Amino acid sequence: MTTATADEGDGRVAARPAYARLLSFPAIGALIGAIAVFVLFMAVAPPFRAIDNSGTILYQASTIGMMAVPVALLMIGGEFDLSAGVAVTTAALAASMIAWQWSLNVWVGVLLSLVLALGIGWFNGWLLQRTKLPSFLVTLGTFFILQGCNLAVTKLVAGGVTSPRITDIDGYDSAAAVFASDISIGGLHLEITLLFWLVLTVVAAVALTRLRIGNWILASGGDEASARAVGVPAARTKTGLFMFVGFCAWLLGMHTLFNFDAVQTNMGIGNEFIYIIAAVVGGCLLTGGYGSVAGASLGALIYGMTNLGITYAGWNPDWLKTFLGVMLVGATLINTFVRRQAAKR
Amino acid sequence: MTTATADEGDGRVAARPAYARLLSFPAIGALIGAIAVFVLFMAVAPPFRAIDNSGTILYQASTIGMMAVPVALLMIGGEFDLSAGVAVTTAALAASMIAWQWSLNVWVGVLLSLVLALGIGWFNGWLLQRTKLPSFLVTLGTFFILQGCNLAVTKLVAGGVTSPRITDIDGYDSAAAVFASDISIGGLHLEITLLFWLVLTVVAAVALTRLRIGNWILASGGDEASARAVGVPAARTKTGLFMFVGFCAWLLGMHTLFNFDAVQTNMGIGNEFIYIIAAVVGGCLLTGGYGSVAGASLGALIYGMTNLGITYAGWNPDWLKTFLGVMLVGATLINTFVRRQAAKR
Amino acid sequence: MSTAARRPTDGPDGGTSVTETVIRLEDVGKSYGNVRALHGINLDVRQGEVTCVLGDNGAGKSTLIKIMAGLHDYTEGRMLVHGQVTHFGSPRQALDAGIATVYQDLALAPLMSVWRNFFLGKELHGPLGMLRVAQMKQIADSELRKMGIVIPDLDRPVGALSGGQRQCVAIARAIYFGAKVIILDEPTAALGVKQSGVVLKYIVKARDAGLGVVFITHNPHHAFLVGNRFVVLKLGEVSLEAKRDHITLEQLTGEMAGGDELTALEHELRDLHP
Amino acid sequence: MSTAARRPTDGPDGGTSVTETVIRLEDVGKSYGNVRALHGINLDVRQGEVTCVLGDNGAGKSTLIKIMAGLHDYTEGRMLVHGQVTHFGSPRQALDAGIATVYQDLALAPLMSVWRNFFLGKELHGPLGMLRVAQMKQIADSELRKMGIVIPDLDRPVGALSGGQRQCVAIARAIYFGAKVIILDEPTAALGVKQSGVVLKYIVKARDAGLGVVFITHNPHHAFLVGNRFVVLKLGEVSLEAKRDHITLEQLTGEMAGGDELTALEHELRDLHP
Amino acid sequence: GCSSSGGKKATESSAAPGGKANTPSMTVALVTHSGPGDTFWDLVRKGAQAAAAKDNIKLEYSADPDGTKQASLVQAAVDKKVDGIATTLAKPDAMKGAVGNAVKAKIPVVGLNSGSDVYKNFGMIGFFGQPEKVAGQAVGDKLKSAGAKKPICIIHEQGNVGLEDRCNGVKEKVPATQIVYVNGNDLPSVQSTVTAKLQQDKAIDWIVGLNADITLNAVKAKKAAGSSAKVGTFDTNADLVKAIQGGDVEFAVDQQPWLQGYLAVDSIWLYTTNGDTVGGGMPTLTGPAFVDKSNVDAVAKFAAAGTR
Ligand SMILES: Nc1ncnc2c1ncn2[C@@H]1O[C@H](COP(=O)(O)OP(=O)(O)OP(=O)(O)O)[C@@H](O)[C@H]1O
Ligand SMILES: Nc1ncnc2c1ncn2[C@@H]1O[C@H](COP(=O)(O)OP(=O)(O)OP(=O)(O)O)[C@@H](O)[C@H]1O
Ligand SMILES: [Mg+2]
Ligand SMILES: [Mg+2]
Repeated sequence: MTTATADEGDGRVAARPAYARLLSFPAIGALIGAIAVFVLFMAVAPPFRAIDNSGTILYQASTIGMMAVPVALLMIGGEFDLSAGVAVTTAALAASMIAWQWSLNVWVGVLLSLVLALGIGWFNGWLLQRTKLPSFLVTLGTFFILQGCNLAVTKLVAGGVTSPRITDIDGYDSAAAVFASDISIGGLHLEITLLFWLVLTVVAAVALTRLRIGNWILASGGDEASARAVGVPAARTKTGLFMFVGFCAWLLGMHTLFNFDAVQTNMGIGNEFIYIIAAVVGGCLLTGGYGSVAGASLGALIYGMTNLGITYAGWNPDWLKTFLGVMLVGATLINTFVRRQAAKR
Repeated sequence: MTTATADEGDGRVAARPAYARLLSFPAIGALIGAIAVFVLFMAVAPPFRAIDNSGTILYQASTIGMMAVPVALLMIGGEFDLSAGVAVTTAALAASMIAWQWSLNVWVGVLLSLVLALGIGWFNGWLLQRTKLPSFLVTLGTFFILQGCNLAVTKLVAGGVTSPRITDIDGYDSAAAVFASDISIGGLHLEITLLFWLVLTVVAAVALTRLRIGNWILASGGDEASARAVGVPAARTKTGLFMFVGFCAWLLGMHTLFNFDAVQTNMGIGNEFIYIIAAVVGGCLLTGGYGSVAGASLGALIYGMTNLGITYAGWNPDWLKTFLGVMLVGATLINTFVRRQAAKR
Repeated sequence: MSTAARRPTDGPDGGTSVTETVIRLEDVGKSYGNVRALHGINLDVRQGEVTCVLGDNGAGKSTLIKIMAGLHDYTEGRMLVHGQVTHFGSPRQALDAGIATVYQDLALAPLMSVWRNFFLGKELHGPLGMLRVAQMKQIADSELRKMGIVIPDLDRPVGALSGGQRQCVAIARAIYFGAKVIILDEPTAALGVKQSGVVLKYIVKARDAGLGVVFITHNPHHAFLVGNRFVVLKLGEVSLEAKRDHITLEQLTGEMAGGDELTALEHELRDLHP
Repeated sequence: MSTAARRPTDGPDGGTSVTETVIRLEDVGKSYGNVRALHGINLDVRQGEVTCVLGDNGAGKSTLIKIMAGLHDYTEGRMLVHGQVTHFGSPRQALDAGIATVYQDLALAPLMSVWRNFFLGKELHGPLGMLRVAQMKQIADSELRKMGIVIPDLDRPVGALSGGQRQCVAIARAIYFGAKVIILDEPTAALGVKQSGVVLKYIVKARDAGLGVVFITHNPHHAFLVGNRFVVLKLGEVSLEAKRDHITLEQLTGEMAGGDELTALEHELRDLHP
Repeated sequence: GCSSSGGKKATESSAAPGGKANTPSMTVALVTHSGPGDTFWDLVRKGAQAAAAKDNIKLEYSADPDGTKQASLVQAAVDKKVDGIATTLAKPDAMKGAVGNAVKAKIPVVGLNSGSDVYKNFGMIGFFGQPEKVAGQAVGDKLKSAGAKKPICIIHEQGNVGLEDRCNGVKEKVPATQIVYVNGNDLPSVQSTVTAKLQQDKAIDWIVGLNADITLNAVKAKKAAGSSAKVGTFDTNADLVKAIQGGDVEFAVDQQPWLQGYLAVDSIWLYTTNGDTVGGGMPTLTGPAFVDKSNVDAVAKFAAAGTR
């Protein structure tokens, strides 16, 4: 009769093969999904192959990715933010209108807009805690409120539905250099948003996997009651996440403002779902507690590649959405399949 | 020392006061929210008081409510359907194009369209079971695919983005009488959708609370693994719910087609969220397993009253969305507050 | 330490009446990814007998019963139900084969009311599928009362019950709906002395009614009170299998605790005591 | 039946050394809506003592400890912590006051890995909040091994552990991080004989280190092995409070089972036995 | 069963366009700010396709209502090295960069529909369309001369610059004009919102819709509300032409979308094959022209064929 005690170890565990270890990296599924989409378009769309053109794809992916990162973090923390799309426009409108209305230095507008964007995030978090409503509803409220404010305030201040021009206000050039510069390497043209995107991805990924706050985010999303019971400040963690969404919305808003010099009041509506889609395609659970930042960024890349790839391939644009739907589900299936294989090893 | 055994009953339970029993009826919160919105607009908007005008509000509420009912049932069963909005358009387009393309009797198109709508629901359910992806993603895929098909197929068949006219095809009049009739009682003008809405609400409410299938829906949404473990056919239940969404989408699609005689291919996009909003405002949990059909219908009424009430009140339309956001969150807060009070009694 | 044979004896037992084997496992094993939770399990579940499965935490008891309940499929060996090699595709199939299970992690929908949970999947209904609500409430209430549990408001969600009350709902349900085989995964763990006694009594009653019972527990006293046959699992393998006549409570306890550790502990604790 | 006084004695105990009262409950009660789960509870938790709380299912044990742990607020009476009337607003405040709790329903995030759960809320971190992952894994591993639990892959999510293994993670964590008072809600319910022994040993060690321990259990044997003071709850009220010297195991068991029911049951079962 | 009336059999297919140019094949990208399935833009696209078919051009159509994404689509066309680009400038600031890149890459670019005031600064070779505000003012004048006291102007997409400009134009001429926002993707919602507005303010005497579908819906709403307001609209389609004939709608401002698409593509062909610049450095206006009872019959035939 076996007399092995548990102390001697559990002989039932087989060593995991090296490739299984690789597969268990959470973003690997999204990576393989992204590669599949990439290979597909490389095959069918000749302009896709030109390295110079990847700047266009990366630009679109980066503007989605900059928001997909905080939205994914928030989803891992168990909450949604439906106001993420319009908050970008709010930030841009606020910066331009503050500077223009009182003829201030552009930077004053930029900084006050940051305060506003963080304030919106904080407000979302506060309302969530106070009302104990699901964040879907709370941020839906913020979404509508901001949408109305964007339109009404702009009409009041600027008299139209476009933000006033600020190109000739002091500080414009330095702000544009910070938020909307670009470089060309050979024929490859890269916008600064790519840098923002990469930095945000790395910072958020490190925070999630290697910092204490990451542990708190995972726990708050996985089981809020349990997290609170062992002393995790779940409320503050979540408010912090909403404010991070606010910060990224501000950053993207500033880029939009200084890259295009003016913004329309109805921009950004609907983008909140593209961010959520990117996060989910990248493997984040809608129910919270699981996901990866790198995955969300890859989700943004998949979305960007698919969207432009269809154009590059010259497919009938009538079917655009159909292709998009098939590709998204396809990429997610690959992602899920890979993760399941990983779990099986 | 007390020697009471449990068999003698638990002396710790106070009798619930009668009003607490009333309060524990799940839709009561939504009802009070609806009354609050109603009273507000009665106070501020004189045209709101005219009984004749309530037909307009009820019409809007009914077209939302007809879909909010199945969407709520699906949410209680733990799943989303993002394709609910475009499926309405798909049904309408299919019916008109089938009849027109082959010059068939309108009723043939209507019935084949029903088959198609049920098929879409079945497909959603099947894909969900097969891929084991979250329904958010699966139906997002269907959403995009249908959107593309609506446009591309209509262009192929009708050569434009509007469905072909079917007013002079056989059977049009009888179909219009069934799907798009209305009656006037005094000055009050009521569309048949009101009847559809009420019947759907009653049928779904009875099914949820009084039929076996309702038990299965609640269990599948509350804890699918547990439900399966005790032998509930969760997969079939969910597929059935998707098909019910398909059925209601067809019904609303038929009304739209015969009331407006033609539909555009881009109709319905975005409505899926209005349906979800109505369900959530009415007290359905996003995570499934809890909610009420009557609540969802009241949520639709709240949405309709708010949306039109703002117009009746003549408030500055620039702020429309802001008002809408504030009112929705307000109504939901009242709802939640009432339910919490009920739980405390 | 034990004198019992390592394989189940296939012939009829001496002493008890001839019983039919409902479920037979032959060299069954199951892996979760790289974890081999079970390996080489041979086991017979017979009508009119209580088979107790004991073992350390993580020994694989729950995995074993989940295979029999159709929740997981096995990856090695074969399972015979009524003599037929069977792979259950879903718990429904196991239920249809007459195997009812009370899971350790409960299988109740927390937001649903007590009576709805009680009848979940076995609703009483009249014409058109209309639920017989009053009747169902009344049955649920009386069945729970029989176990010594009074839940005053059966419309309360199960999530608001205490841990033990929830356990009782699950057990009462499985027993009420009867079956050929009842599998109970640590039913008494969360229960008080009295409720445990009631459950044990039910087990005996079920056995005497000719059902096969699989009873998983950590409590050798409970096992010894009702078991006909004892299987001890260790690290996913059978380390002891014995009939009641061939083993004493002390041997059973010793086998579970890994020898004399427990007695040593008891002495140790007594010494430590102020 | 019992000879103990119904109220705690306020003066120093004869026999044991003078101990400080950390938590004192005075006529505390708690209602959930129309359910009055607790009423008129008087209880002292002292340093260097194990207070055992026993009682039927639904008697209010978990409710009692949730009040002390800051998870629920009480609705009647008052709670003194270190002599101060206290209402905990959150579990964090209770933790800060030195009260650590192992809940019956666990408080682990199921999708998080074992080591992350072990250190949740008490992460070891270096500069900039960088987690010391290797060190944390190593500590979690060794603490779990001490309890006789070997989890080979600490990166596995807690949800994939067996019921008892999960319980051990929660207990090991509470003990490792120490506190002035440790509250354990049925820690041994899901545990095997050996693991239960280890937990009991830990309880004694914690007591001897001067901590106050509140130990909730259904098992009078376990309670009697380690308890200094026994409180039996019935229908939300204290039905017995006694010091160890004033009570025997038999009395305790009897009180819990509602008199002689248990012995009757045992006889009944024996008679039924084939 | 088969229908004895109506259906496809009863609808004449429009005549195929005539001959085809024998110039070398080229590729032209048409990038608009249309949402999917918009009737107006479908006409623009058909016009462009007609020109493309005639000029031996491969037309690549794409659209996105979001300014930055529309710019990406133009950029993608530049990346693909097409031979010409026609694009709308509804959000000129967003489009500036991408159009600049196209000009830099020596791709001829023409503007259409919106952006008449900026197209030249961007280095485009021509423009075909109707300044929205001017069209709005024209409608305003028409209302004023018809004695309108209290018109409403229905915007079916909140915050859309072009739509706001149209209503602002009306408002400049008739300051009592009120704006009503509706959800343009939901027919019942449009109808009930407009009905509600008419019920709220009985003094409303004119309704201005900004596209044909919305306007037809407003006609229904008018009937439901029992209002006697008159209806005018921007843009036409086959059903709207019938409504003008039937007297439900008084007039439509026609900016000839089919023509916009046709001219935009054709002008690129002319520029490439012959160096012509249509408009001679000035925007070519395709509107505003009014369609009303007096001239509707001339338009009706083409509307039915789907080119007006
Ligand atoms: N959230 C809640 N809402 C309403 N009633 C509750 C809630 N939690 C517990 N109760 C009720 O309060 C009473 C005491 O519950 P408690 O969980 O404290 O019992 P317990 O003594 O821990 O039982 P067990 O031994 O079964 O764990 C029970 O009747 C239970 O149904
Ligand atoms: N879903 C799963 N994925 C991976 N490993 C699992 C899974 N479920 C169980 N295991 C592992 O399989 C082994 C056996 O688990 P099982 O739940 O059968 O134990 P048990 O005997 O029921 O223990 P306990 O008495 O603690 O309930 C354990 O090591 C456990 O960690
Ligand atoms: Mg187990
Ligand atoms: Mg308890």
